[in-house]
Order: sequence, then structure tokens, then C-alpha cells
Amino acid sequence: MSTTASPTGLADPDELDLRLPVSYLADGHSVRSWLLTTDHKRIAILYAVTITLFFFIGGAAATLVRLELATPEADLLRADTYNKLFTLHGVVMVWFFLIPSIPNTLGNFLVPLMIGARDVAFPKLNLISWYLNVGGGSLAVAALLLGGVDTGWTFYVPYSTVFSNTWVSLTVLGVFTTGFSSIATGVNFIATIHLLRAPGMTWFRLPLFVWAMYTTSLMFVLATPVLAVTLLLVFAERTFGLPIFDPARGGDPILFQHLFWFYSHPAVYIMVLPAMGVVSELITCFARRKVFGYSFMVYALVAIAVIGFFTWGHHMFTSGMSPYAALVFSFLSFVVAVPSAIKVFNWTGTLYRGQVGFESPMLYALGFVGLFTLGGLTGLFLASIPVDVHVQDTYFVVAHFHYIMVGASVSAYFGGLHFWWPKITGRTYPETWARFAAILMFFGFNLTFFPQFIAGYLGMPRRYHAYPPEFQIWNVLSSAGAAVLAVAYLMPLGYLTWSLLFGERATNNPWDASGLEWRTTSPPPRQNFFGSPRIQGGPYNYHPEGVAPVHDQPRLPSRGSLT
Amino acid sequence: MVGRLMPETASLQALLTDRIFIGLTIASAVILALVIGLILVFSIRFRRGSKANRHPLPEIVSREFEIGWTAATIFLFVFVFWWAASAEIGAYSVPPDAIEIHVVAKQWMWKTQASNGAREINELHVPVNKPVKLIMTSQDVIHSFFVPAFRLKRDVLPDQQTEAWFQATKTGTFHLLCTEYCGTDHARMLGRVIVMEPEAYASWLSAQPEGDDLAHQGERLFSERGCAGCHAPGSAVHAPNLAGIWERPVHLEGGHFATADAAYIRDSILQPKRDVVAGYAPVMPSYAGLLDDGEIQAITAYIRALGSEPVSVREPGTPQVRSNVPGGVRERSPAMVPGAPVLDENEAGGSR
Amino acid sequence: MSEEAESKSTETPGALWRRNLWVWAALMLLLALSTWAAYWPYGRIDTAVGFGIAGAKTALVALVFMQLKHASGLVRVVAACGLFWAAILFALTLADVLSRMANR
Amino acid sequence: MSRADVEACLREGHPDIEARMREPWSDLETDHATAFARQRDGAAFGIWVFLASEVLFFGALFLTYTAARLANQEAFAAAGRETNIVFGTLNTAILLTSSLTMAVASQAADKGLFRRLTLWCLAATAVFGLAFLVVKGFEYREDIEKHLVPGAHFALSQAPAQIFFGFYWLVTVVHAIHLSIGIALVTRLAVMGWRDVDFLKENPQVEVTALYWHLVDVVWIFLYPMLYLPGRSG
Repeated sequence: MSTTASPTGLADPDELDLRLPVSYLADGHSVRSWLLTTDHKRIAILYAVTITLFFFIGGAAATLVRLELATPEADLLRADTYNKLFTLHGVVMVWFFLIPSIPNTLGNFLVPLMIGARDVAFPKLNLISWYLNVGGGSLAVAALLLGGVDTGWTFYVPYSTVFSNTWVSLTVLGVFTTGFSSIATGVNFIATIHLLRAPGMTWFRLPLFVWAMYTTSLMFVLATPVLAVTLLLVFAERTFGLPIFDPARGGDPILFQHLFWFYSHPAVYIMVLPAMGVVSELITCFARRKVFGYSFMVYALVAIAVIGFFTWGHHMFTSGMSPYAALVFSFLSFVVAVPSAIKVFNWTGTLYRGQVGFESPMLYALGFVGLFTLGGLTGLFLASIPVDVHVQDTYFVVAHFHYIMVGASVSAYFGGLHFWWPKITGRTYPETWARFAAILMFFGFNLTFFPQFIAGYLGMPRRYHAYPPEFQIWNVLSSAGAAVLAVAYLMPLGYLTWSLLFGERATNNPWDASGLEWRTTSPPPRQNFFGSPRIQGGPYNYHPEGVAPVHDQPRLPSRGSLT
Repeated sequence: MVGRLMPETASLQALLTDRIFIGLTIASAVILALVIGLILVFSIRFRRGSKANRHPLPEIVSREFEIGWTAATIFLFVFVFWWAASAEIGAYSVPPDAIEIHVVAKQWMWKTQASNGAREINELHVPVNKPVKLIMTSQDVIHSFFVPAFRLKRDVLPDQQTEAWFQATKTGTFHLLCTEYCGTDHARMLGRVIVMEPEAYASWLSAQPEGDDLAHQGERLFSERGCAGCHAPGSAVHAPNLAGIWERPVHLEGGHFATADAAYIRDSILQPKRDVVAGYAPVMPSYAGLLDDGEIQAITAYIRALGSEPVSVREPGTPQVRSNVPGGVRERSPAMVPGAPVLDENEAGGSR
Repeated sequence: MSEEAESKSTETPGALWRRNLWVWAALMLLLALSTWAAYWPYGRIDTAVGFGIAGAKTALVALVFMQLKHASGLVRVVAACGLFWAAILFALTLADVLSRMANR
Repeated sequence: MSRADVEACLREGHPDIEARMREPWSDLETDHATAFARQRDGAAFGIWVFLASEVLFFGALFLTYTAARLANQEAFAAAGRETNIVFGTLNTAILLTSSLTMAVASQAADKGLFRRLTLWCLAATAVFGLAFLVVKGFEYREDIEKHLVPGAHFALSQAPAQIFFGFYWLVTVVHAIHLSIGIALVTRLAVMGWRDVDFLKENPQVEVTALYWHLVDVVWIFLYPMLYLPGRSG
């Protein structure tokens, strides 16, 4: 991004923030100054802390699940315990880690910085959103401590309404609450991006990450209320006996599935669109190139966000849904794969004739592209009705959505976390460790989830704590991979904590990246910028138009002299 | 123990599904290899500081590439859709000569019953190379009937009927699994499908304990539960005659028609006031809660047995009551226990 | 927000009332009509009329009371988005529900 | 809203415009008048986005109703006959009238010239809202006496009628909660406006509250034919 401003407006990228105004981190040290903050950056940190907590709660449940599955017999856990664990894993990971992960941490931190704003449009609402998220999460964890829930994260009726005698209502209430947190975040981002862009920051000069957050917010706002209603109906049926879905009284359980998946399919895009945004930033920075086909990338994001709402029925091909509706949904599911394919090709094209470096964020980003491609391609299997009929509710589906939601999204989250870590904390982390963790995560992930495709096609159903013995080989491989993956996830926790305490001070723009967020100090001050940014060019200005990127080019634009 | 990479292929649908699956796998492998290959080549060739040529791209390349690969992916995806959808449409229509099997799922077992009354728990015997139609319902939550070797899966819903059909092409014993999470013992809700040669099937069938066939059970229920009190000819109550209505249009109050199929009969039993036959008063009480799903299936089978041509109705009377409890069937089949030995095929013929 | 509103900035409370009262009168009329229409012996037509009138009332409230008539293009797009996505939800779900009912 | 007005106020040395600026709008690099106008636009835009979200919320509820009604038309007609159309129609009229007073209050506050009118209209809106809840309370009492609560002692024989009343209770309670929030917001505005002479003038909170109030009204406009009109002719 080329910018000019008043002479004091932009921080010198190499200057440490020693004599500049106080950073947002130093702006108050009391607990109160954190818990009542309206600073989008501090709220991002609050989110980061809570989602890390939830990530390890969900991860612990997953570990026990994988341990149990190492043998075909039920020898570690009882059936009910297992059922509660996979439910806990799903509920916590989906609603309290994945959905808020990138939008509420990186998004909260970066969207105002990237568009040159002081804060999000409604700072108090932003804080309320965090409290709603924590409140919802507390209810869900309370349900866990009181004895757990065993419905699966999908809460299918009539099991969840009539037959389960676990803490369904409390959990549902927790998810319902956190839904409003999502809506608040969505409203906030949409208003921020529409109304608070800096002068000159036109729509087609926005970094792709901001576009990704914008489209994600659309889905937050338009999909989440439907989930809220669906869960409210489950809650009402369980608690007050209002029989909306009760099949014994003429209700339709398939209707529940429609409503549930109207939210939960777009929810997958809520998880992966932000990841796409992050990866677009990383790949351009470390390939030192303008992104290949910027406008196509934007249209693809918007297309995914819109078409993503039309495809939920492919979760229901075996449910007894009308076969005609199934055909329509199948077709639409194929259509939504097209923009995803465009994005993959464009990321690949961005590398062409670049100056590709392999710092840790780039390793995560390249890993993302591979995992997302495999995850996306297996999505085609699930859109084809005959194949889907066979693999529905088997480990094939489990592997597929983990490739997208964990392989792709979590890789991107870690990549983004490493990339912006110097900006967020003002510290650097040990690069060798980071690269090692990135590579370990990639291989651990593939070892965990690739065998599940095979087990799934062989017919191993999901949510089984004991299984026919011929599936054991694949489960052993998967459990071994999970152990590797667990180590890979714990490593960043270790070295990033170390970096917080002992890491070197980061410069303002350690990657020579072009985004506006790098034009302020690391960490930024409460007001984000010194002076007012004015934007005069498009994003990813890594090399002048029509000129090949050269090895040491990037230093020039970041000084703010090149426009 | 080295696992197989493909499941057993034992039905017509399995062949079709595998063909699509393999086609998709090859296409995916090619695309994945292309993407990963390009990433590797670009990353290495254009690594930072390498001597590779980095002249700017001609402007035209970018646009034509975008349009080119967008068009290519659209074409590929539409082709796969067409392929998969046409396979699926072909599988919709059940062959008319299919054997009908009723399946009732409950937490956590499968109950199957052939139309001649042979009942099984967690097992299903079928002949090879004969289409088999499953008419399924659940007594509690949603289950899903899954036979991996047949590539067959269909959810089983409470208070609704779903149907599926298959034609086995191989004899043998195959897994029957529940794939819709249904509570504590979901993973124990296993069964076996035993596909036999037609002769072996016939002898197995004849070796089954004498059981009422469904229609006879239905006939008995018809009088025991008081249906006959109104619906029998000559009854004092003005109620529609049920003989010969099967699968024929019924003229309803309000001017529309319904077809007297299983769903209609079920609705008429449970919600009699919903679709009243033209010319009759809505006096029938609902039998919801009084008849379970198995009983409704039996009554449906009886009405079906009364034929689809208007004929004179048989005299109502209590048919001879026979035991319909199959002897010696264990509550749960051995297939439920992982690692339990699977019966040999020849043994399966007469093991019961 | 818009020039029209600015030009009216000198209007009296009377003008303000007059601008809104006719809408209220129309709403009341529609309410009465809808109640009356529910007793017509035409079955489904009654239902259609009932929801048609609800749509008309909504249009009045949205356009005049909520000032959508004078709102910026952006706000109109937002309102249209809400309706469009609700339409997706209805159309695709009912496509399944209705075709299942027809097949029964 | 109108930037000219705000500028006029500024010229007259209006003291409070700066006090009303909020983060991050106060930091916009323009003059106060423009920044304030953008802050107002932002508030209105934000509430509209939220309302779009609410459309989906109630849309999903209405869809549940539609699907259940299509599958169980007679039971829904029979159940619809049991609701009290007098209370329902009265409440619809009350709510429509409250929308009128709310709209007048909002438009008057926009102009910033008719403080007393705004205050009276706000108070009237809150009173109409309360009246609605009172009527609804009487209706609930009657429903309970008539055993229209789904469960063992439900009054109607057809099972799907219980779905109708399941929906009835759920959606009216959800609507009442929305309305109660609206009453609280309107009352707050009225009290603040009564205490502080300049509070209501051009305050975006009035428009935001009004938009929310109208949405709650629109929801009821649809609930009326859904809950009170089915089966009246039969």
C-alpha cells in the first residue's frame, strides 16, 4: 500500500517504538483496563486468550477420542463417556474456537488497521460481543462439568429433544448466546468496512483479508440467526414441551435438519473464508508479488459467500429428503466449488515469477493450499449423490471437513498468528522452532486424517467408540498422527509464550510487507496511527507495475516514498 | 493385518458408485498433483534470490488464464454432476418384482421382517440377484440403514416411512451398520446382511419357525383392535370399505384425490380426520399411540392383500392365532460384538 | 440523509402528523379488511388474502415509518438482502417439503 | 441526518455536538459536522444490518410454521379457531398505533425542533407497548384456562394442533421479549429526553430505537394472520 501523510504520520519501519507514544499494550495495566476496554486490539487479545483455552479443551477431548479408537474394543471409555467427549469436541471446536478464531482475533486486530481506521464502528458492541462469547462458552463448559452432553454437535431431533437425558438445554443455550456474539461481530465489521475506510481506500484497494472478513461478516449476520432459532426450538421443546419437531405429533425432524444446515453449511465458509484472506496476505508477502488476479479473488470470495447459502442440502442426501431437492442441492454444491478452485489457481499463480521465501508463515500458507485443495476436492465426492450416499456419516466425511476446518483454517490461523505476531506483541519468536512446528503440523495432520478417508470409504461410521476390527489399521495410523499433531499444536504455545517474555523487540515491519497495518509501530498505539493515512494505490505493492520483483525491492515502498 | 483399500462390491449400485468414485479419485489426484507440482516447481525455481527469469507477465495472460481455468473447472464439475445425477436418477425407481422387507429400527437394534412373516433381529437374509425393497421406520430416534458392501444408506425416521432398494450380486455376509447417531449404544447397533443363493434362501425361509405373515397378523389386528367393527361390510357404522382400494385413487372430501398407498393408510389410521373419504362422516378416532409401527405395517399389508381390484370382502373373523415369536434368536446378533466369528455361508443356511 | 428531508426541515408538527396519519389510517383499514376476509368461505384464498395484506402493511411500515423510501441506497440494499436470504431459506426448504408431500 | 442543520447548530455555537461524538467517529479527519453526520449514518446502517439479521431470525420461525401448516392443514385450522381473535385484533391495532407514535417521535427528533412532541410520542409509544403486553397477559390467562398448552391435558384431539400451539407460545413469548426490550429502550429515551433538554435532538439513538420498534411491529403484522386467522371460515 503506498501512502503519504503528514511527516509524522507514518512510523519509520525500522525504528523501535522507544520514544513514540505508548503502545496499546502499555495503555493501562489494570485488569479493569483490559476487561472494560473498547480498544479493538485489546478485545482481539481477550478473544485470543479465550479461544486458546477452548482450543485446548476441545483438543483434550479429541485426544481421548483418538486414544479410545486405537483399538476396536471399547477399552478406555464407556460408550456414554465417548459420546459426551466427541460432542464436547465438536461443540467447543466449532463454536468457541473455529468460528471466532480468525475473525475475532486477527480480524478484530487487523480490520481497522488495514483500512486505516481508529477502531471498529461500534467499540462497545465489540466488547459486548466478547462477553457474549465468554458467557456462552461458560454455559457450555458448565454443561461439561455437570455431566456433559451426548447429542453430537448437530443436536439432531428427536434425539436431542426427547431421548437424550444429558445437559442439552444448557449447551444449546450456550451456543445460542455465542450466536449473538457472532452477529454483533458481523454487524460491527460490516459497518466498519463500509463507513470507516480511510480516504482513498476504495473497495478495490482493500486487502483481500478485509474482503474475506467482509464476506464472513455477511454470513455471520445472515446465517447465525437461523441457528439461534433452531436451537431455541430445541430448547423450547426440551424445557417447555412445545412440540415443534416432535414426529409423534406430526412434526418433521427433516425440517430441523434444513434449518440447522442452513446455518451450519455456511458456517464452514465462515471458518474458511477468513483463512483464505490470511493466506492471500501471506503468499503475496513471501512471494514478493502482487496477488494474481486480484479482482477475481474478490469476486470468488463474494461468490462463495453467496452460493454457500444454497448448498446446505448436500448434508441431507440420505435423510429422506425429496430426491428432486437432492438433485438441485447437488448441482449447487458443484457450483460453489468453482470459485474455490479459482482461488487455489490464483495462489499458485502468485508464486510464479516471485521471490519466494520460506519463513514460517509462508510454510503454513503453502500447507494451507495443499490441504485446502485436497479438502475441496473431496467435497466433490460429497456433492455427487451416489458417492455421498455411501460415505455420508462415515469417516470420509470426518476427514473431509477436518481437512477444510482444521487442515486449512487452523493452518491459516497459525500462519496469520506468526505473521502478525511481531505487530501484535512487538516481539519476535524463534524462527527455527516455528518452521519446525509448521512442518510437523502438516505431516501430523495428514497422518491423522488421510487414513480416515480410506476407513470412511471402507464403511467405518463416525461416532463409533467400538468398531469392526478390519478398520483398526487406519485408526491406529490416525491416532499416531494425532499424537504428532498434538505435539505440533503444543509447540507454538511454548515458544510463543517464551517470545512474549524473552523475545527480541520486533521492528515495525519485519517482513517488509506492504499492508497499512505495517505502517505503524509494533505494537500499535491506542489510536492505531500517528496522523491520518491516505491511500493512493492498490494493495500488495511489492513491485512497481510492469516491473519484475527484485530481491531487495520491497524496502523502497515501505519507506512511504514510493507512490 | 493390512487393510483393503476398497470395500467389498456386492450390489448393482456398488458398481455404479465405485465407477464414479474411481473417476473422481483419478481426477482429484491429477488436479492435486498439478497444484502441488506447480507450487513445488514455482517455489524452487523462483526461490528468493534465484537467477530465474522474472520478466513481467503480459497483461493478457492473466485474464485468459483466469477465464480458462474457470471455464475448465465449471466444465469438469458440471460433467461430474451429470454423471453422478444420472446414476442416481436411474437408481430411484424400484423394480416392480422386488421382494419387500420391512425394517423397524429402535435403540439399538434392527428388526426385519420379510413379507412371509419371517422375523429376524439384527440379521437380514436375502437372495442374490433379486431386487429387494426395504420399507423402513423407526420406533424412537433417527437411525440410518447402512450396508457398505452395497453402497446403500438411508435414514430411518420415526413416524415416517423411508424406502430404499438394492440388488445383491454376491453371496456372503456383510455388515449392517447404523450411521445416524442414535445414543449410547449407537456403535453397537450392528447387524449382518446374509446374501444367499436363491435355493439356499428358499430352504432357509422354509426352515424359519412358523410365523404369521404380515397380512395375517394384520387381519387379526383388524378385528382385535376394532377396525372391523366399522370397516367390515354390513357394519352398522357408515365407514369406507377397504377391499380393493390398494394403490387406487380415493375420492376425498373437498374434491381431491389421494392414492391409497402405505403412507395414506398410515395417515388415515393416525390422523383419520385429515383426509376424509368423500361421503363419509369424520367419525373415526385416531389410533396414534394405540398401534405401534409394526402393527400399522401389518394392517397395511392386510389391506394390501385385499387386493387392488374391487372384490367382495372376505368374511371377517378371527383367524387362527399362531405363535409369531421366532424361536432361538438371540437378542443381539454376534455381529454386534467386534471380532466375533462370522457364521459361514453354508452354516447360515440352516443355523436357525 | 436526503435532500427531500432537508427541504422539509421547516415543517410544522401538523405536517408531520399528516404525513404519518394517512399511513396509520391505511393500516387500520387493512387490518379490518384482513379480519373480515378471514371469515370468507373460500378456504385457501382467505389465507392468501391474509398474508397478502400482511405484506402490504409491512410495505407501508417499512417505506414510510421506517423511512426506507428516503433511505440511502446502501440501507435499501441491506433491507433487500434480509428478504433475499429469507427467500433462499424458504424456497429451497419448501422445495423439499412440498415435493415430499406431493410424493406421499 | 441533515448536515446543513448540524452546521447551522455549529455556527450558533452549539456546545454539545462535540460531547455527542463517539469513538471512532470523533477521530475522522473531517469537520465535526461531517463526522457527526457519518456517526448518525453509521448508527442507522448498523441497526439496519441487525434488522436484516432479525429478518432471518423470524424468517426461520415463520418457515417452521409454514412447513408444519402445509403438512397439517386441518389441525392448524382447528387450532387457529381456538385463539382469541378479539385480543389478537386489538393487539394488532395497538401495535400499529404505537408504530405511528414512534415514527412521529423519530421524525420529530430528526428535525430537532419539537421536543415536547417527541417526548409525548415516546411516552405514548411506551404506553401502547405496555398495553399490548397487558392484553397479551389476559389472552395467556384465557389460553391456559382453555388448556391450550401442549402436553397431557391439551384441549384439542388432533396431535398436530399441539405443534400450532407450541409455535404460538414460543413465538408470542419471543415477540413479547423483543417488545419488552423495545419498551425499555423507548422509556429510557423518554426519561433522558425529559431530563436533558438537548438529549433527543438529532440523537441517532431515537432513529435506531424507532427502527427496532417498527421491526417488532412488522413481526406482529405477520403473526396476526398466522395465529389468529386460520380456520375462521370453516
